[in-house]
Amino acid sequence: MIQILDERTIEVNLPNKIGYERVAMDCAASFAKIVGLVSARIEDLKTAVSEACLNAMEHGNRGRPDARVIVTMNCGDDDFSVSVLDEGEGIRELPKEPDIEKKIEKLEAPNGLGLFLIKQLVDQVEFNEMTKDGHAVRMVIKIT
Amino acid sequence: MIQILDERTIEVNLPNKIGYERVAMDCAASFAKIVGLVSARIEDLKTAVSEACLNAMEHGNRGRPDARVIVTMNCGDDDFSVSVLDEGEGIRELPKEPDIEKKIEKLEAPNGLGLFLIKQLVDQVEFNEMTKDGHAVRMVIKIT
Amino acid sequence: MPEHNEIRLEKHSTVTVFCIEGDVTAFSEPFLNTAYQKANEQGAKKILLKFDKDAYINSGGIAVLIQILAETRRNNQDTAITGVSDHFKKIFHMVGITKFAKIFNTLEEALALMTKES
Amino acid sequence: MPEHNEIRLEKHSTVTVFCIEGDVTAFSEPFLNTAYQKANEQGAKKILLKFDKDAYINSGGIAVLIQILAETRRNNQDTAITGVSDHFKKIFHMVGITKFAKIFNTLEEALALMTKES
Ligand SMILES: Nc1ncnc2c1ncn2[C@@H]1O[C@H](COP(=O)(O)OP(=O)(O)O)[C@@H](O)[C@H]1O
Ligand SMILES: Nc1ncnc2c1ncn2[C@@H]1O[C@H](COP(=O)(O)OP(=O)(O)O)[C@@H](O)[C@H]1O
Repeated sequence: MIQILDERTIEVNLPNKIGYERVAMDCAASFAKIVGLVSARIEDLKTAVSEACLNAMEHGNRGRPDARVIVTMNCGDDDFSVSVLDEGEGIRELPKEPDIEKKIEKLEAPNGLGLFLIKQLVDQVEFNEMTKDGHAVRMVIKIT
Repeated sequence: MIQILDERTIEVNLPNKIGYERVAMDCAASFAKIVGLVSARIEDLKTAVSEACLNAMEHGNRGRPDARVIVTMNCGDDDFSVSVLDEGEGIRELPKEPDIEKKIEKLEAPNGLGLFLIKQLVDQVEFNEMTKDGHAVRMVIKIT
Repeated sequence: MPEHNEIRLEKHSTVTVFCIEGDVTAFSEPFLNTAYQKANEQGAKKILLKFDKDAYINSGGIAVLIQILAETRRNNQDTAITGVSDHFKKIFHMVGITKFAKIFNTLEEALALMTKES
Repeated sequence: MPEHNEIRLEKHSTVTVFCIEGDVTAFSEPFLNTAYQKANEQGAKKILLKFDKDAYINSGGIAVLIQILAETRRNNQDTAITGVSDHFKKIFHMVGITKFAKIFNTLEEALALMTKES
């Protein structure tokens, strides 16, 4: 992945601090609104961006306060895409789907919902894009 | 100005496109809300950031579609600051205060309100910070 | 797309209300001018500009407003504003807009007072 | 600061309403747990979780909710949810939360139905 900041690309560079994912989320929402995404899809995008940033902070950057999360948003003719870059090695193993019954029975940890939500909410997602700068998750929402 | 992206700094890199100033504005608002700025000051900040970005796009970058506007936001202990960087040479001459009576009488152009609003809305502003990357306007809002 | 305004003209007794939907920026110029022209054709004497409470208004939009206010002043049309947040009330005051257009908190208040005045 | 919840407990006949103000994230855990403890001390049998319509809820917050739902299930407490946007209704459905807590559109609707049930 080469970072080309073209006329349709906005980049947000965040500190690795839980809570700051909201800034990337609001930024994505603002951009998506300008380019005309409908509000239900903007909500999907917001949750997906927020979850990807949280994972980048917690897992990719392992909570290191000096690490960064770089969120690159691009609006194409047919789709709106967001890449979330962290300084880690990627997702070792994609976890299985969460099972709410097991969670309620305490047979499974209550967390582990982030990747599931991302997969449900966006039209396309690629995990484990490895670049010279680290690991990226790329999410795409179709503009219809 | 050296770009140090520390734990309290968020950077947004925008295309030079009128309308996209909203993304920087919403981003600043989101960050300011997290760090606890009161809502009236967040509104001040939004207008100031939006006006500074518009000027960067129109005057600093002279509307060049391949230019960028870089907005760097930092939250210190006592103040929230935003720098808006463009690729231009700075503000040649600070214009005089707008005169609404003259504007209504059409003795003065209706525009020319941006710098005035910025000066009114933030606690401190520095125009014409020249760096190797271009020209920056730096605005500060005190956190009280 | 945000660079677009829907402006509906509503007649409330002697007052022509401009219901302005969307952000107010330099892009609003043709929309506001067209609406103003239409109001003039209808012989508007009193004009109330009603904004979206959560609209984004920037200096470009304020410049367009000032141009409208310059015209309403020339044409002796009583002009007022409603539907703006506290922040934009403050800004309209800073710029001096309030010298030429009174700001009302609500549409009802504005109509009550404007229809009373001769 | 957003990493903070104000949770007020309100008793409406047989229903204990958790009025949860603020975002629901991993940081909400101690606030929700304290509120749940208090409700238990008051002998709550029916619990209605009322959220801010425009709250930000993330996976960490949903995990906290699931933990509360696990407890209310163990303690045989009838549990429901209100005050969530369409987006979070969809998400609660995706995750399966709705299998353990019915979502009501309004507080009134929730109370009407919950107080009726024995
Ligand atoms: N950016 C990332 N870098 C490395 N590992 C990741 C990343 N995102 C997710 N993971 C891995 O995938 C797992 C599942 O993530 P997720 O579904 O978001 O749930 P949770 O974050 O609650 O564990 C994480 O526990 C982690 O092991
Ligand atoms: N970033 C900038 N770079 C160069 N010149 C600028 C910049 N910002 C403002 N100016 C100059 O200052 C003038 C006043 O700006 P402003 O008060 O925002 O009004 P307007 O943009 O309507 O002209 C501009 O016309 C321009 O000449």
